[in-house]
Amino acid sequence: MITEAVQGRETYLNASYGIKSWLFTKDHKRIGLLYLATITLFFFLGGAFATAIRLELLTPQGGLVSSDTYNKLFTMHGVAMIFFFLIPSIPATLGNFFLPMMIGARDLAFPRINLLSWYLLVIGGLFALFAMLVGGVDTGWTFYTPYSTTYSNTWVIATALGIFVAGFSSILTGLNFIVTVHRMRAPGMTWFRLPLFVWSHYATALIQVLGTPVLAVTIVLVFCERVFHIGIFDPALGGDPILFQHLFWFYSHPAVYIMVLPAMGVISELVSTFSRKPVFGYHFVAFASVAIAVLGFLVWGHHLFVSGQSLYAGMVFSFLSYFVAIPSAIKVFNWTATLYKGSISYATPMLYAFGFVGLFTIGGLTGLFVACLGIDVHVTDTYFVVAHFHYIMVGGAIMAYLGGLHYWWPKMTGRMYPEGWAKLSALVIFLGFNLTFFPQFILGYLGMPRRYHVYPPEFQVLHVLSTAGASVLAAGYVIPMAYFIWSLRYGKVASSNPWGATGLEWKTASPPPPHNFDETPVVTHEAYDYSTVMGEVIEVG
Amino acid sequence: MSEHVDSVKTYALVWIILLILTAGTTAVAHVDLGPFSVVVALAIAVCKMLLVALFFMHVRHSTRLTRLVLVGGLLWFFILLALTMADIVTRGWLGVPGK
Amino acid sequence: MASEAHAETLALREQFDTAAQQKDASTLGMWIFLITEVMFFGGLFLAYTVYRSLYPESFGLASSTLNEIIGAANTAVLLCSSFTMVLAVRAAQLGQRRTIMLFLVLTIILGLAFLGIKGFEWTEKFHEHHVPGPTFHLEGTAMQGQAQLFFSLYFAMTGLHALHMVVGCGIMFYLLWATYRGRYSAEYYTPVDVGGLYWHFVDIIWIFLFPLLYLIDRHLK
Amino acid sequence: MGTLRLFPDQASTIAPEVDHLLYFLLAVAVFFTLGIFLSILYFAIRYRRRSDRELPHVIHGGLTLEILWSVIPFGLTMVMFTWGASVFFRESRPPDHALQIYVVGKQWMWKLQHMEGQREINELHIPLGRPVRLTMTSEDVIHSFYVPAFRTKQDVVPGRYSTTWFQPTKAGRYHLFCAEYCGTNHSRMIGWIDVMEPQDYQNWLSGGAPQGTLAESGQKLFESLACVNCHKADGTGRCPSLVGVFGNTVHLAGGGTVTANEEYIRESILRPDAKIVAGYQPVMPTFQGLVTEEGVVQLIEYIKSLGQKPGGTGR
Repeated sequence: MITEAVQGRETYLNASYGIKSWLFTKDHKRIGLLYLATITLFFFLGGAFATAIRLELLTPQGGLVSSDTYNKLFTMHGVAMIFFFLIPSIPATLGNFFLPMMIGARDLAFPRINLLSWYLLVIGGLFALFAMLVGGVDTGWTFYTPYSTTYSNTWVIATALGIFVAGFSSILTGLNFIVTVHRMRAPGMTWFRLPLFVWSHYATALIQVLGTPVLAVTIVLVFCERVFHIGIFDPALGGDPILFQHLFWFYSHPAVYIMVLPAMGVISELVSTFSRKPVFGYHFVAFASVAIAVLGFLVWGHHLFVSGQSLYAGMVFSFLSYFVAIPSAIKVFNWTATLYKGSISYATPMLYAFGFVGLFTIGGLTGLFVACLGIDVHVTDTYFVVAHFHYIMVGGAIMAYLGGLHYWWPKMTGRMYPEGWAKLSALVIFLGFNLTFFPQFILGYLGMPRRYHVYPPEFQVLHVLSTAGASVLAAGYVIPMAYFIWSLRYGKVASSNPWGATGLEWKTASPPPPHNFDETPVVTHEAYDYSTVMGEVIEVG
Repeated sequence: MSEHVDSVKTYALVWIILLILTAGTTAVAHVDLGPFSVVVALAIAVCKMLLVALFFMHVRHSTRLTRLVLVGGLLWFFILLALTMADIVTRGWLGVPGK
Repeated sequence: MASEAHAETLALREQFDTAAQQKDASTLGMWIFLITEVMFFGGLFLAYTVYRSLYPESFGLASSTLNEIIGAANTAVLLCSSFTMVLAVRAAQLGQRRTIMLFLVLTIILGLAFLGIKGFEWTEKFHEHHVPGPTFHLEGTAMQGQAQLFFSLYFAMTGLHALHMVVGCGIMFYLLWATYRGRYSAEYYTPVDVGGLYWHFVDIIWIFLFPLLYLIDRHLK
Repeated sequence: MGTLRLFPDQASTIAPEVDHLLYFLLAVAVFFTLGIFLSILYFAIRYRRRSDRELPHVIHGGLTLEILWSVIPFGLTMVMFTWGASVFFRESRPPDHALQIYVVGKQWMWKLQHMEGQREINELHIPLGRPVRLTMTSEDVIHSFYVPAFRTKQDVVPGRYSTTWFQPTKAGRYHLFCAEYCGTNHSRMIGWIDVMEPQDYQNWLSGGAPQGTLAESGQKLFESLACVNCHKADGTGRCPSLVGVFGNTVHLAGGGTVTANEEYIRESILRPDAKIVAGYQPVMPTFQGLVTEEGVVQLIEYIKSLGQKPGGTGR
């Protein structure tokens, strides 16, 4: 297959053969591909749940599945997508593959821990899959107490254990990235020569390391409460169910930034490469990543405005939430400004980047609505919130993930994807996405609560539009799956630098040799210096 | 790479101070200091932590990065604590509902 | 000298350029891991703080049923184990193989002693019906739920701490075996150093658990 | 298929305030969205790559621009925060003369009680133009009382009372939803708010056949549960007299005081030993499981009525 294209040269793909050479590999590139396969499985699983949800919501009476089944569907959609797809998505695949290459390292600092973290994700995923197969779980991905601890009679513990184990996978990935960025940079690769992809992954790793343990201990407490009934979250025994919400959101709000910060890193690379200019305001974009990671920990209480949290805490959290808007806005403005007087190519990754910037802008701006106390009282727990976070996670994170996958596909496989099909699917995804989720903003402001199996008939028109959009979106996701597999055998052989990009990962062969570089690169230029990769040039701008 | 090898005497001294502090905190717990009981107990615990970290964990010879990691970790715990307690403590402030 | 250089190359993993880089990376990795542990226990410390501030009387009463002399003695045992651990690391810095092993054995003995005392305390709780569950009962209060919360947190915190001690003892056994096999020298002893960091950290957690669980509000008794 | 609607009813005093805030945020959002979309579109066309050998001039950035596009959005967000917080503050503070309604949520229904004794399930009748205060609790999991037409939502948490209020401005029937996921029939935990002209409301009140007011039901319960044997009105019983307790400061055994509010009385019924009144022994058994949340509400109203001065109008 791939190896035919590179016959005679040793690559990480043909350095060894057999299933064992993959299952026991310590090569960050192979582990990245193992992750890619795993999370793709969970993506389509979560997508199947989403399809069932959207089909059910075609009619207000809820005839397709029972209420219990519906509740399990949206719970398992959330669990599969968030904990087993979005959290690992970009960092564990593209990050794993390219972060060491971008800083000129032969591997991550702890390759065996890297492999262990993949196994942990798989074990956690098996727990979750087991729970889904034997009966499912119906608590919502938020596991609010006391429903999850006392009232639900579904497979809460198996699912929670799965998330617990997968959490350690995330922690170890973060730990590995932090140490790698600190200790493994090639000679001359100073902090301010790092590609912005690396900065954003560094910021992500901080969140993974600082936030995930709190989720882990929360799961331990839920476990104890459910099994031994110790009263920690049970009001009848003096416990406070809202304490659970604090602990849960202390992780789960920053977790949104675990999903979107790496996406921002990908977009910085794409915008720069395909306008052939350094990212406007490099330092601001770099520091904005760290600022988002830090500020992201100060705002979790905005999920609790109507929970019974004190009025004053609500005000503090609302105030702090607005601070996160600033670094996010800085990034969007800087990406847009990068286009100014650039040489803009319409290659597929750039189309995804355009899509990301637009959809992330909408997602971010609607974030201002839900951070606003007066409005959040009305829209929280409605489809407005559902639409808002899908604009961030699907419109943001998944668009960037697909953009990055197209961008680095030639490097990972040595093959080009088919450009025409790719452009078509990018367009289909963009249109399908907006048709699916834009009506949900209106639904939400109208008052349609989330997690409703049956709903009043006046909401039906918008639900039908949304379902129509979802079917377009689903088609949009299947096309790339098909042509990526096709390209492994039939794709055009890729050169080492098909885009004229500047990162160190493009300075080695496609696909790269087992140790990334034939000799350790020495960095003498800042990131995104396009004069270094071009021969004869026409100056513009 | 220059490794600091501390003397056994230094370690022994730190160890003895730690044992004295343990005895001290246990003894002082029986004295009614009002709200300061908690403060004293935690202050002694912090001192013990600093001794263990600085001497036994070699933080006093370590890089700025290691210290930053340590301080950052504690700071994050205080963020969790402070903002959650901001809710718990102020819940009663609005008084009897409707009054 | 040549054999030492050889030992160093053997211990150097392929992704690193120098031994110093490898040691720095391992140490930093362990520190970051310890920070995740701070946040992990942090959730429990938060729950403790919240419920203590809500139910100070019940927590004071429940806390004063613990035996603070045993608690203090166990603290001393753990501090002694940290002392022997740091001496083991010192011996490793100086490349004294037999001394490393001596102090590792002492550390393991003290660690197991701590666990033994802890186990004795837990058994007592069973006899006194202080274990959360249907049989839970604390004399002198009708607020059984609040008192049970204290003991729930007591068992969660000391239990997780003990689990870390068990893992710590496992690490010590591994280090002992590896030292015996002559893996470490004055040039390469990172695992001993990093294992020591872990051991001291578990000690620090206990340094906070002891006053919070055993001592606070004891004067009210 | 229902008719397509794009905007919810506006039926409370707070609804237009929330909507005005929404219009402001929408204006900001549309401005920036269009700005970004149009800039991208313009740049993408204007600076499209014409030859593969193009190398644009390097532009590193501009401090002035960075400051501008940090400071201006920050100013706008602070307006949003202040405005939103002030609306929220008004939403959180019920006025003094509000009509009191008690709400108990349970899987999967809303149980509502009027002061006059009317009890409703999944339907609430209220008069137009009068502020209504809801005191809410749950018998099981967390629910959330949500009336989109009023822009009001408040979680209903077991083990405590939460409060919200609204003042209807338009007669009609409005959706009541449970907005916090609460199990199998979460989406069927819905109902209606009937806002009636004051006269109609009076007719409705007198049309029902309640077994006495809430306080009277509470008194019956107080007697049938034998509370009266210990809590003697003249204070000679084994337990403190409850006359005039509500709203006043109670001195507790072991020092400390507490204000006798709904929360305190509820706790004293369900967990009697949590706070002991100074001078008394903890002899009261718990009534957890013996009295429902609705019963607790009736007892609270009875105790409140004991606190009223003769001829007074309540608080």
